[in-house]
Amino acid sequence: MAEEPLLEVHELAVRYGSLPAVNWASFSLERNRVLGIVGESGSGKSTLIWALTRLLPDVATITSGSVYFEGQDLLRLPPDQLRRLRGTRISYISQDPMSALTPALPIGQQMMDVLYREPWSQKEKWSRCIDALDWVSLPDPAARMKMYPYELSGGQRQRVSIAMALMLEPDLVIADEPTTALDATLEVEILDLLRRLQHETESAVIFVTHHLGVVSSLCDDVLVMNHGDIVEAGPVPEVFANPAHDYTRMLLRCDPARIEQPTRRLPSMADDLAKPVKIVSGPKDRVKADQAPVLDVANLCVNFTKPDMLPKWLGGRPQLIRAVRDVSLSVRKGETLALVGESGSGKTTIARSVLGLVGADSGSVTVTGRTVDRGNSQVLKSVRACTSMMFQDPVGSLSPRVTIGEQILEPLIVQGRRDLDRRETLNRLLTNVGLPVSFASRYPHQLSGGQARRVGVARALALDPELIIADEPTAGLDVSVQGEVLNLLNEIQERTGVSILIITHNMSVVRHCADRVVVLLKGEVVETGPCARIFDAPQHDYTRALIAASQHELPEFSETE
Amino acid sequence: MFHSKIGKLSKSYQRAARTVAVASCVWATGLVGASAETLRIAVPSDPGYLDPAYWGSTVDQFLIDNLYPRLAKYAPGDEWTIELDAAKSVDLSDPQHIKFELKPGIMWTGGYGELTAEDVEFSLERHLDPDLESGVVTEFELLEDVEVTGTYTGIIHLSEPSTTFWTSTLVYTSGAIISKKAAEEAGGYFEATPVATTGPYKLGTFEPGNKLVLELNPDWTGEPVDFDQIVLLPIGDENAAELAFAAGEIDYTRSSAGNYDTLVANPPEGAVVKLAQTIDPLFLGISQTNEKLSDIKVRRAIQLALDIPTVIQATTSGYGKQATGFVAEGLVGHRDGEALTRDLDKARDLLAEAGAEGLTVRLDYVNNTERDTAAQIMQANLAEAGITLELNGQDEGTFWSLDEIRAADLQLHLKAWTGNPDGYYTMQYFVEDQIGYWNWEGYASDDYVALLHEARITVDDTARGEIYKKMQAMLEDSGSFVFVSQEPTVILHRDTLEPGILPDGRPVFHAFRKVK
Amino acid sequence: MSVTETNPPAERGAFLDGFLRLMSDPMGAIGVVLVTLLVLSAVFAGVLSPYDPAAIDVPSKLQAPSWEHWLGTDQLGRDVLSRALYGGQIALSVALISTALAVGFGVILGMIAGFGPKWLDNPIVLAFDTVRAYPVIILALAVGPIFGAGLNTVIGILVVTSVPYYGRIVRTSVIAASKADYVEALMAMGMSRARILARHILPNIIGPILILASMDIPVFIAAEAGLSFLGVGVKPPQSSWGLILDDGYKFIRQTYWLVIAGSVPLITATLGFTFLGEALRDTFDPKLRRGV
Amino acid sequence: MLVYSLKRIGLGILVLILAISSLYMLIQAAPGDPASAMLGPRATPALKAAITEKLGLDQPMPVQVFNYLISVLQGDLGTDLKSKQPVLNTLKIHLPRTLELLGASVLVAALIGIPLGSIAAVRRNSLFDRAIGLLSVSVIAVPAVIIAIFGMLIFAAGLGWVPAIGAGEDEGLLSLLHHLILPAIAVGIGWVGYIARLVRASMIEVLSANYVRNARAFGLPERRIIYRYALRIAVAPTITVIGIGVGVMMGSAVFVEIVFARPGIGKLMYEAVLLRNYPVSLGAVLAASGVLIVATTISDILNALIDPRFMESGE
Repeated sequence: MAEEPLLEVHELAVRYGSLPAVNWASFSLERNRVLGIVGESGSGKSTLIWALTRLLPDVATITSGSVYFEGQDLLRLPPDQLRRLRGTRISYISQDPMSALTPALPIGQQMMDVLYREPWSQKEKWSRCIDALDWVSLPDPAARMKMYPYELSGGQRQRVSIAMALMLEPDLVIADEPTTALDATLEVEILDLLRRLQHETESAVIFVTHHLGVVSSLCDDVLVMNHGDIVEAGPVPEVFANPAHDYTRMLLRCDPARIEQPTRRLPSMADDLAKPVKIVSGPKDRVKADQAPVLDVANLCVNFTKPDMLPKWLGGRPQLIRAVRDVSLSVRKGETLALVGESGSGKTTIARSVLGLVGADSGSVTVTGRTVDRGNSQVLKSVRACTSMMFQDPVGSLSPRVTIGEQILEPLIVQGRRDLDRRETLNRLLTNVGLPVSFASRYPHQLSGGQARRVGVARALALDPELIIADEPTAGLDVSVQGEVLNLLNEIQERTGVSILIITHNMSVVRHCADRVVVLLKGEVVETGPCARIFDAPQHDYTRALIAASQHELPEFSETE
Repeated sequence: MFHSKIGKLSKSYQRAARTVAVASCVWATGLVGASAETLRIAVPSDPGYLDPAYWGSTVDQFLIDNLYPRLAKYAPGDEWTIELDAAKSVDLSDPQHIKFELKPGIMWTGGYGELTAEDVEFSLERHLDPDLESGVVTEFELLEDVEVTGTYTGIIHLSEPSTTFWTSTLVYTSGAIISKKAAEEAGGYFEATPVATTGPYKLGTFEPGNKLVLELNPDWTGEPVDFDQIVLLPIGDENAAELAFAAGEIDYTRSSAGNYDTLVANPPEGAVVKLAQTIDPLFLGISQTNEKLSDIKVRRAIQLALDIPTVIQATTSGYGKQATGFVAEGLVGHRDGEALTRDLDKARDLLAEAGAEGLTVRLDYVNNTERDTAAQIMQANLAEAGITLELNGQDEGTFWSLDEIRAADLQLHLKAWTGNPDGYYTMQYFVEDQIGYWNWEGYASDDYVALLHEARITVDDTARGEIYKKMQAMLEDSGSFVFVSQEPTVILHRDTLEPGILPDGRPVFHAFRKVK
Repeated sequence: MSVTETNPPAERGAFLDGFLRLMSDPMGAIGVVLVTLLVLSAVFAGVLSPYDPAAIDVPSKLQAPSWEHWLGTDQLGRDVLSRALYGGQIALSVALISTALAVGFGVILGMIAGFGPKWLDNPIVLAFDTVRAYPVIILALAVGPIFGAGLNTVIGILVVTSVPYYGRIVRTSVIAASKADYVEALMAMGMSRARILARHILPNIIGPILILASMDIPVFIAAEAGLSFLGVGVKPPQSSWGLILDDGYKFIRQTYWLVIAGSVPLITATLGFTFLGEALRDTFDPKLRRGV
Repeated sequence: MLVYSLKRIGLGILVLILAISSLYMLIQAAPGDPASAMLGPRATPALKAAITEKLGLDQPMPVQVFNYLISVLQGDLGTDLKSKQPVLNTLKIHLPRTLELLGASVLVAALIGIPLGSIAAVRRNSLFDRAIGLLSVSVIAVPAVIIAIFGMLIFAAGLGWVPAIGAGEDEGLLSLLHHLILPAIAVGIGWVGYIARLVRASMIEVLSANYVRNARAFGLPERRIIYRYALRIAVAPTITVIGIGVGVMMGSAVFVEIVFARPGIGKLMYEAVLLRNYPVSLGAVLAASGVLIVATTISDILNALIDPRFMESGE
C-alpha cells in the first residue's frame, strides 16, 4: 500500500443543533476496498457518510474536521468544484429506494440527468443508460427507461439507483443501508450484485449497515459506531475474531444469527460479558401434542380483487390476486409455530383471517374448536376473546392520542369485562412485560421501539389468551432489542402455556423460538417441519435461500461475467 | 293604468339594484371616445314591449313616444303643452267626435309607404279587439270607432263626450299610431321589435343588458337633428348613473334629488345640474282587503303615525314636497295645503280603540336605495306608535307581479306610478273590478265610481278639477292611501348639449340640441 | 434524514404552554389582541355604542366623523360607530355559528363516508362535489331570494357550501387513519367501528380540522359582509358591516367615510382571525402547511 | 393516464348534470311563478296559463328537469324573459368577460405568487421570507369587495389612472387590458398570497426530500434541481388550489363586476336573480359551475401529468 489513501477523514464532528451526532471521527480508505460501517440506529453512521460530501440537512452543522479525497479537502472545496466530483468520482446509494428517485420523472430521464456533463450525444447517453440497467440485470431495460419509479418494485428501484450510482464508474461509492428496506433473499441478491459491480469497477465502497452479517460477507474493513463515536476499526476478520471493544463484543454476541445453537434466552446488552451465552431449551413438557390444536387452518384460500381504473360496466378488468392458496397448518397448545415468508407471501393474510379480519374464500379456520365465520359475530367475539394479535409496527399499532394504560385495557373493555380492578390488572400487565408502572400515563410517541413492542405484548396478554399471533415482532428493532423481545415471548409462553404463531422473514429469529416452521412462498406452503430439521436439512431451495440470507452467506461469486 | 304603474314599475326598476344599475354603465364604457355625433342617455332598463298595446316600462314609453307618430304630443319644455305631431289639424270643438287631418308625406320606415287615416283607424281600434288583449284597453273604453273620411282625414267617435280621452290617451303614449300594413304583415302581434316607425330616428342594434342604438332614419324628411346616433344605456340606479356620468360615460341622465346638494356643491366636470319636478305620484297603499287592516281606525292610525316630511327630507334632501293627492301641483285638480300631518297620540288612541295594540304588518317595496331609506324611516315611525313594521324589500319582478296568492296577502305597499297631466289617468283604476289587478288597496265605493264617470264627461277644467279634489279626499279618508310626494328628480347633462325633455324630465330624443 | 415535528400530546396543562407558544409568535400575538378586542367590542356593543344604532336623525345625515359621531353618520343620520359595533355582533355570531355547524356536519358526513357503510361513500362524495360545483357567492345569489334575505339564509348558505369542504378533508383523513395499524389492531380486538371512530380516530383528526376551521372564520365574516352588501344578507334595522359598506358604496359620490367605516372593522376582523388561525396552525400543526 | 382523464371528465359531466338539476328545482321553488315575472303586471290568468304551458312549467318536476337538461344539450338555454332574446346569446356576451377576468386574475396570482413563494423557500427564514409571509397572509385576509371599492375610489375615481367602469370590449385589446388591470388585481391579489405561501411550503418540503439530496449527490446543478426536480412537484398543490380557487375567485368576480360595472356572469347572475329572470340565472349558474368544473377537472389532470402518483391519491 505505497500509494496514498483515496479518502482520509480527520477529526470529523457533526452536531444537530446542540446535540452531537458524530464525534471527531477519523478513518481512511484505500482504493478498491470495501469499508463497512456498523452501528445501531442513532449511532450517527448515516450522518457521518452524508457529511463527507456536505449533503447534510440544514439543521446539521459540521463543527470540525477535514475530509481529504485525493488530497483535496471536500469540506473546504468551493461548491461548484465539489459538485464536479459528485456523481462522477463520488456517488451515493441511499437507503429507501422509493424516495431516492423523483416520482415526477421517468427513470430514463433521471439517469440521463446524471450524464449531463458527459460529452456524448443524447442518443448515446440513452443507450448507455439502457446498458447500465442491463448491467444491474434489470429485465427489459429499454422499456423500464420510460417507466416512472412507482411502476417498479422496491428491488428494481434499488437496482436503478445502483445503476445510476455506478454507471460512471466512480472512485468512491457510498451506500447508506441499501438493503435494509428489502426482503432477505432480495437483500442477498442486491449485495451479490454490489459485490460483483465493485469487482468490475474496482471502486472503493463505504457500506453502512446495522447488520454484522452483511459486513462479514461483503466488507474488507469495518468501523463500529456507537453514539457518534467510532469505537472500533480494523480489517473484518480481525475485528470479528477478537473484538477489542465491549460494545463490539456485545453486538456480536447479541446477534441471533451468530448463535448456532437454539436457545430460548438470547443474550441482551444488559447481561455480563464475562459469562458465556447460556443455552436454554425450556421445559420439556411445554408442547402438549396430545391435546386438540389451539389453531387449525385447513385448506385456506384467500383471494383479493384489485379493481381496475375503469368500473366493470365500462369494461374494466379487476384482477384477481390469490393471496393464500390452500394453506393448512395447526398450532398445538403451548407451541410456537413460525410462519416464515417474505412480503407478499400471504403470511399476514393468514393471520388476519384467523381473527376474521378477512374472509376465507374456501377452507376453514378453527380456533379452540370454534370455526371462524365473519358472519357470526358471537363466534368472532369468543375467538377474539382468546386470541390476541401483535402487529408489525410497534408504535404504529398503538393509537397515538390515547394513553398506554387505557390502550392496554382496551381489549377487556371490548370484551365487556369492566368488572375487574383496572389499576391492579394494569400494573400486573406492565410488570409482566418489564415496564415501569408509571408508563401507564404515557403516550405512544414517548416510547422507544422496544418499549412500544412491550406495550403491544402487554395488550396482547390482557385477555390471557390461548393464542398470540405475533406479526414480525422483531422487525425494525436493533439486534440487542430483538433478543429481549424474543426472550419475553418465550418466558410468557413458559409461564402461561400460551400458543404462539410467530410471523417473520428472519430465520435467525425463528431458530431461537419456534418449535415448528411453515415456509410460505407466494401464498403456498413449500415446506413445513420441526425447527431443528428445517435448519439442518432444508428441503426446498427457497428455505435454503432464506437460511442463507439470514446468515448473509453470499453465493460464491465467479469472475466470468 | 297598469301600464302607468308598470311605467312606474320600470322607473323603480331603474333603481332596482345598484348592480343592475352600475352594471349597466358597462356599455357606457364601451362607448368612451365614440364620435361627438353620438348622444349617450342612461335609461332605467332594457325595453320590453315596443307595441303601444303592451308597453310597460319607462323605456318602452320613451321609445314608443319617440319612434311612433301621434296626432299630437306633449312638447318638451318646462310647461305641459300639447303640440301637433302627425296631424296637420285637429278639431276638438266636439268632445265626442274628434276630427283630424294628417300631414301628407310622412313615410313609414321599411318601405311601408305613407302614413294615412287608415293607419290611425287601425292603431286605435285594434285596442278594442279582445284577441289582442291590449294592455291599455281601459283607456279606450269610450272609443266607438274611427271613421276614415279621406286618405288623410278622419273622425274619432266616442260613446260619450270626453276631454280626458284627448289629454290622457290620444296625445299620450297609448295614442301612438302604427303602420297597418306592417302590423298586419307581422300578424298584428309584435313584441320587442317595432314594425315600421316614423321620425328622425329608427331602431338600430339592440344588445340586451348592454345597449340599444337609435340611428338616423334616411326616409325622414322633417327638420334635421343634431345627433346622428343615440345610444340608450340601461343603468338601474341613479347613484350608478351619476357615477357613470361623472366617469364621462353618458351625456344625459336623471338622478336622485337626494343627491342634488352634493351635485351642486361638487358637480362632475362639464356637467349641468337641474332639478325637475315630476308628476309621478309616490304613495303608500294600505290594503283594506287584508283582515289586519280591515278596520278603518287601524288604517287611519297608520296614516297619522307616519312622518312623511322626514321621509321626503331623507330621500330628496327636502326638494320634494309632501303630496296632497295624485294630482301634482299646478295641474287640474290639485288639492292645496291639505297634506296629512303626524299625530302620534291620536294614532295610539285609534289603535287602542280598534284593540290593535302590538300590531305587526308588512311593507312591500322595491328594494333600492331611495325606497329602502323611506321604508326604514316608516319602520321607525310606526315603531313609535307601537306597530311593528316588517320590511319586505323585493326585487322588481316579485314586487310588481301580482298572482292570486300575493293579491290576497297584500298589506302595506310603497309604490310610484308614472303620472299624466290629467289626474283622471291615475284615478280611474281604484274601482271594484280592478281589485286583484291594479287596485291593490282594495278600495271600492259607488260614490267614487259616480264621480269618476262625471269627471270623464266634464269638459270644463275647473269643474273637473273640483271633482278630482273630491275623489282624492275620498281616497285619503278611506285610510287606504298615504300620498307621499310627486317625486322630484335631478337632471344631469353635459354642458355641450341642450336636452329636449318633458317637464318631468323624460327625454324627447329629436329635441336634443348641441350647444353651438 | 429530514426532521419533521409531530403533534404534541393532548395532555392537560399543555393548554397554557400552547398559549404561551402562540403568543411568542408575533403573528399569533397580533391575532390574539385583535380578536380579543373584536370579541369584547361585540359583547359589550350595548355599553360601548354612544347611540341607538337604529336611531334616525335625518337632518344630520351623511356627516363626516366628528366628536359627536366618531365614524360619522349614514344616509339616515344614524351613528355609524354604533352600527359598526352592533355589526360586529352579527359578523361574529354568523361566523361562529356557521363554523360550528359546518364542522359538525362535515365531520359527521365525512366520517360516515370514510368509515361508514361502503355504499354510502360514493353518494356522499358525489353530493359534496355537486355542492362544490357551485361558486359560493353565485349560489347564494340564486338561493338567497328564494329563502328571503336574513341571518338564517346567510348562515344556511355558508354552512351548506362549506360542509363538503370539511366533509372531504375528514373523509380523506379518516380513510388514511383507518388504514393505520392501530385501527387494524383495534378491529382485531373486535372493537365496534363506532367506538373506534369516536374514541381513537376522531381525536387524531379533529385537531387539524379545528385549526382549519379557525382559519375559515375570517372567510365567513367576509362572506356575511359580502352577502349583506349584495342585499341577500342581513336586513335593516339590523346592522352589518356589509350593509354599511353597501351604503358607503351607494353614496360614494357623497362621502367616502361610510366605505371606510364599513371596511376598517371588517379588515380588522379578517386580519385578526387569519393571523390567529395561521399562528395556531404553525404552532400546533406544522404538517397542515401543505394543505389548504 | 387517458383512462384517468376520461374518468375524471365523466365525473365532471355527471356533477354538472346534478348541479344543474338541483339548481333548476331550487329556482323553481322561488316565490311567484316565472309566468307572471315574464308577463309582469299585465299577466291575465289566460296569458299566464299560455306561458306556463309554453315553458312546460305545468309538467311534473322530473319531466321539467329532464326537458331542461335536454334543451341545454341542444344549446338551448331558454329565452331571456326580459329581453326576449335567447339566453345563450346573453351568455355569449358575458361569459368571455368573466373568463378574461378570471384568466387575468389567475395569471396575476401565479406570476407573482409562484416566484415569491420559491424565493421565500430557497431563502428560508431570511427577512425577505418573513416579509412575504406576513404580506401574503394579510392580502389573503382582505375581502375582494373592499379591495375593489378602494381600488375604484383611489385609482379610478381619484387618480383616474384606470377606467372606473366597464370592460372596454368595443375598443380593441389595449382598452380591454386597461379595463382589466384593476379588477384582475382585486380578484387576484388574495391569491398571490395563497399561492406564495403554498409554493413556499411545498417547496421547502420537497427541497428536504430524499431524491433532492440524491440529485445533489449526483452533482446536478442547483438550478436544474430546483426547476426540474423540486418546483415541478411543488407547484402540483398550487394547481389544485387554483382549480378549486376558481370558485372563490368567481365569488370575488361577482363583487368586482358589480363595483366596476363589468359585464360578466356575476353581474348577469345578480340582475337575473333580482328580476327572477330564471332562465338567465339558471344559464348563468350553469356557465359558472361549468367553468368551475372544467377548471377542477383540468387541474386534476394536470396534476396527474406532473406527478403520476396523483392518479391513485387524487380521488
